[in-house]
Amino acid sequence: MSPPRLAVEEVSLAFSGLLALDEVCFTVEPGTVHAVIGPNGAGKSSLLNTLCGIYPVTGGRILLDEHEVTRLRTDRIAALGVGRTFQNIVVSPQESVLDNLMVGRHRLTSAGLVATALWLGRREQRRHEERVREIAHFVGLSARLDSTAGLLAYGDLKRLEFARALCLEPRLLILDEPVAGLNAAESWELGQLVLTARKALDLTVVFVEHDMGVVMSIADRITVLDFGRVVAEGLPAEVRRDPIVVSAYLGAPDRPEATPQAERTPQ
Amino acid sequence: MSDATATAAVAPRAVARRLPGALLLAAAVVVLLALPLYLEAFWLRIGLFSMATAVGALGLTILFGAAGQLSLGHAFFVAVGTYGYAFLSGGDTGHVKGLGLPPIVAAVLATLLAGVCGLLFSPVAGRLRGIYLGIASLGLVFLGHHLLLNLRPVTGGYDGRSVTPFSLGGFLFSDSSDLAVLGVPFGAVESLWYLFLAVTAVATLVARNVLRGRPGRAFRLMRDNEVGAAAMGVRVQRAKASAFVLSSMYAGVAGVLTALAFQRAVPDYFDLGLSIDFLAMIILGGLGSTSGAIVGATFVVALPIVLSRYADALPLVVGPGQDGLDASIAAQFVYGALVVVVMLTQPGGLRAMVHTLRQRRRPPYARRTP
Amino acid sequence: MKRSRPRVVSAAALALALAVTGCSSKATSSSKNTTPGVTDTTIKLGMLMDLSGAFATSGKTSNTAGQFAVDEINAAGGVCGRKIELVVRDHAYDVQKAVTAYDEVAPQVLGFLNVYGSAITGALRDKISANDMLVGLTAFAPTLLGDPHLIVVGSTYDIQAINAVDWLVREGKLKKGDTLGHIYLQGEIGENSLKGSTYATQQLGLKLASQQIKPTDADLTSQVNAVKAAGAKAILLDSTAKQTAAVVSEAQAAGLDVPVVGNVASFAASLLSTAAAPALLKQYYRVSGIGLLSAQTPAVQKLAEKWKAKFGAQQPESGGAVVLSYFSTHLWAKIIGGTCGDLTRKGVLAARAKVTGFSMDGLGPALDLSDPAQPSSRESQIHRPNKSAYAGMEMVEDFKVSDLAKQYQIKAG
Amino acid sequence: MTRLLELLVNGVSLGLLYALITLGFVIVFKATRVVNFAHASFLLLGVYVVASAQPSIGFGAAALLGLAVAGLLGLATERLLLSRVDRRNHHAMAILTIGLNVVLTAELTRRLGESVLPLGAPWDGHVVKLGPLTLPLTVVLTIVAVPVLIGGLTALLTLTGWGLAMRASIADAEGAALVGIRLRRVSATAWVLAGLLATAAGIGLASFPSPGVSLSIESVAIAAFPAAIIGGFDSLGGAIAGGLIVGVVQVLVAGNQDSLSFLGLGAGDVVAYLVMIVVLLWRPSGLFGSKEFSRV
Repeated sequence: MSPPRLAVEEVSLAFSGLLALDEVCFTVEPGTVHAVIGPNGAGKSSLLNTLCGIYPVTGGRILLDEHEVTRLRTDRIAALGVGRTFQNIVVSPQESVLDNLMVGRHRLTSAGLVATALWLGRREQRRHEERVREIAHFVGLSARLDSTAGLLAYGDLKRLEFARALCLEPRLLILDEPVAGLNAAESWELGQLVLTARKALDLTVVFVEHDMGVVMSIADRITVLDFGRVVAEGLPAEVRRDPIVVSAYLGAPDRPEATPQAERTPQ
Repeated sequence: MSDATATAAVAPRAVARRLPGALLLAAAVVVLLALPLYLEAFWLRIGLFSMATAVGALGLTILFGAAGQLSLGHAFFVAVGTYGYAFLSGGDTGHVKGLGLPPIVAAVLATLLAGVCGLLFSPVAGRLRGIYLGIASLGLVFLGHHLLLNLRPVTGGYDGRSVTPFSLGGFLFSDSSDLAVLGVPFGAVESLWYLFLAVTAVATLVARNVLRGRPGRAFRLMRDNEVGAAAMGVRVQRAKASAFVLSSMYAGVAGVLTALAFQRAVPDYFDLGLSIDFLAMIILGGLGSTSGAIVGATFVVALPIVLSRYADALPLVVGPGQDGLDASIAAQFVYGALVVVVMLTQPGGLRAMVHTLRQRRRPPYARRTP
Repeated sequence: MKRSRPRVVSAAALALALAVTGCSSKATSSSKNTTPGVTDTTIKLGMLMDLSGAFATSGKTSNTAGQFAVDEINAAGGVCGRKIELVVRDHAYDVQKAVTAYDEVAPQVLGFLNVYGSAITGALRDKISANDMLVGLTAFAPTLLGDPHLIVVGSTYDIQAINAVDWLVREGKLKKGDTLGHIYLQGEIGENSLKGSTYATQQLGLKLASQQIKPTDADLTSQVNAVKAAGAKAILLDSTAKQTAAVVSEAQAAGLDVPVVGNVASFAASLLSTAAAPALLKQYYRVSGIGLLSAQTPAVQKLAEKWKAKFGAQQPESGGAVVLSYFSTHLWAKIIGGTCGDLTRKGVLAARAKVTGFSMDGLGPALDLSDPAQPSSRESQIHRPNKSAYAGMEMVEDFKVSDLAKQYQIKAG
Repeated sequence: MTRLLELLVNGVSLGLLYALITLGFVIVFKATRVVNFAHASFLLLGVYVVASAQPSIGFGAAALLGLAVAGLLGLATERLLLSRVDRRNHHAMAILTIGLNVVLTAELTRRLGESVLPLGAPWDGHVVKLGPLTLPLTVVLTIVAVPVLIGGLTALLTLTGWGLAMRASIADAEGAALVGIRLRRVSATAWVLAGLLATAAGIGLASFPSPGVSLSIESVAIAAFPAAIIGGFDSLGGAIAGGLIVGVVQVLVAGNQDSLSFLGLGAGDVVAYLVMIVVLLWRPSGLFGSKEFSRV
């Protein structure tokens, strides 16, 4: 199946009157890697959360190819082949890495309560476990499959989340700060993994990231958000030179990091 | 590829490691099967109560331990099972009515009835979290108690109603049965022992399958992060509802077993204290673990009864009726203090304790590479 | 490997099971030749009491008083040449514990001197009859009649209620056309009592306003107010002792100045040190099917002296429990004494019916146990609180059967 | 009409006592995120101390002693037990209070049994007539004293440094720790307050026309659970509202039992839970509770 095209059309999002996203528009072409950047509080994570149906939009539409996904439930969107990672890692800390990855197969498996209770889910489970092991091998987690997730190093946790998103067999992959907190080598490695996965698995990728090195090296296109609005969009080279971007984000290191903006505490 | 070779290399070792476990299991099965031939009714009765309670605890450990939904209403669903069975299998006697169904049919229907009650409550359960759900479900216990007292034709009111003994294919699980095995008369307790053992074994295996399979994994991610689970494609509302229904059905089975073990259904048994005991059991045993639920249930049920039987032999504790520390009060002290101590030293419960011990004793080659 | 494991396990289990089942000790020990609880020198009787739960005080009191009687009987040579031994177990008013304790005690005893609690008796009834066990009770419900395995000592709740209403009318506290308020516990005590009060009020041309309560209710203001609103001139009360105090003080608070007649369990001596004392002393009476611990007969005084000797100034909370337990233990000795030649459970059941005129002066009315379907007596006493009387109660009227109670037909079962 | 008014006044008085119990419960939850299952036995212990000390030292001193003991029990619970558990493991802490409750209840059951201990309060046995209403003095005193107590508590929370620290740490524990608030002191104070409030409420519950201190008072205190939920578990104002709602509804339903017979007998006890479930269906975090937002 070919990778999908994602169209975000005039999407707005308000939390009790506070506008987190203001008529955001951009398109992610099939098979490309698309970065969303912007200062803290610009609405990047909110944007990803609306794409997944976690926050209900207050206006606009989101299209995945020709399907409108604007008001679908999160699990329905996942079922369409949208996999994602989270900014602050979301795993089951007491479970093994393998179990955490197997959750990613949820949408692809069907054994319900009754079937599982009656030993009917085993074959299916074994089949999927093979694929999960492959993916774990791909991201370099093979040796950790039996470890308890909560005991993993931070870098491994990031890879675990990435691998779990791949376990969904996604067509659209959404990554929320995939390399935040990693050192330069780890960041570069994960960036390359994203590119390899995109190619091998035919993915469209949308990601939010602060690490400009990674953004510039893997993104095909970049959208810049500030105060919930798109302030620039283009190829990495264009964006890098855009004066608005430079003043709003890249070139203003003295800008206070913790802006008391909507995204911080959505109430 | 490397995984496959590794598995092959480990296999003989794994066999060697599993063999003692298998033998231990076999021995345990034999002991459990042979117990009625040796033990007095007193001990068997404790076993019956423990097994009945363990099945209920299994249900709660799925709901709370795995799916993270705090329920203080478990006693209500147990009551539905107990009274459901008593009503469906009972006959009309005086002011108490019954449908007179065959006991096995009544038991199945009572279990389903408890599941339906869980389903009816699941819209509430799906909307609430944490302590709100806990106390909302606590409301069920009080409402249930109220119904038990007031629906007199069904429940018999304050004094309860008696329970039809179980029977299967013409065999009656009661003291009036004439069966004797190897010279041991098989009364209610002995024959119920095997019935309870079978039900508990099936309940444990089913719980294990569910917890280790696809639903269990979804429950646990949902417990740890609801949004995360939804993003993996888990239908959160439905998963919550199904956890609630499954746990209610476990409670229903526990209720049927309780009815058979008591041979009487009385409303005061199904109170807030029972719900809290269930909670304490699964946490003492280790949340989300099937063996933990069984160990916890046995402990909580048996402790007071055993302590009061051996009160005479214990220091500080006096026999029934004498002045001083009564055995059942002492049992309460031990139970309460133990809950406190376990929580202080092993918040993961007894299972975590055993796990740590095993980890320490395991030969180095078997330890997983860190 | 994985798949073969269950098979290995089951095969090993089967082999082991066949090996061990050959030598069960349970099989040999359960020969049915000797009667449980009887040896050449002793007779064991069981007691299942609440010694640590909500009714622990009564349980302990009954236990002590029963032991007094046993000591007396043994000192006088025992029964049938054997000493009586008590096997006491605590059930903490928990059905689960009671059932287990019964299973433990039943194989060791000839019968049960006392099984406390209506729910518990209910849970055990099937076992009791399956074991041919004779069981003494601390309950007076007519629903317990008709079963030859159970002993209900004295008049039942319904008859006590009838006698109480009769007394209120005879004393002029109620007149024809007046309303009687009846606050009663749900469950067998209150509901049986309500049958009696319904009968009596119909027969005597009175009106009845009834209010049901639960044993756990603490605040009874609304019930008292409802009875007041119905214009009650007297209140009949079936409740726990705590609730009695609540009812009389709430009646006082509501300005409802009428006599309150409670049943035997509705009073405890310590109530006279609470804020409810003035109201109790002024308005409260008690109807009882058994004797009074402060009565002036030699038998009663002997019992009271024993209590004083053991506990000194600490008076019993419930004089009724002392008297009942002591009285019924002696009754048991009488029953067993009638079947020395056949000391089996069946023999004891048969001997029970032979007791037609047991009485101990002042401790209880004359009992006739020949017909299990009829109460062993229809007499009641009326008591009232008095701080200077022993156990806080003094006599108002000695044992008496009202005409109404004589006519009243009891539906057994 | 008079009867309805009488019921209302009684209901408000009972509701105010519930409000005190619920407040202690909610303050502990706000400060430490612990559901205190031992709250009802704190109450019973405090009032038991009052009743057993009053014959020898008089009611006033006994009341102070009871408050002190319950406060110390709260402090000991926090310092000796809860502080040894991982702060984030709320389950473990809640279960720990269950264990504590079992021990306390067992000991109090042993000591109290079936007996009723007189409270010996000076207002016991007195009845006042206010126009057409006949009311126990306790009811009138409760209606006067509890609002004063709650007012004082509010002042404490809004005006003092401790109150500020308390509210800050409730709003954001990590942030509060960063700005130098000592969380342990805040949570210790919360536990002490819970003991004090519970005992104060217990004195009201055990006063005339209730005959005195007995085990059944503990079951009355359970009504704090639905009250806390109705109000919203983390709202102090909600605790007061929840307590009042439960008290008034309970008394009104119990007082009109005859016309509400379709609900079954003893409906007064369960109606609080019915109200609770209805409120929760409408507002899943109670009337005044703050919504939890899951952030990813």
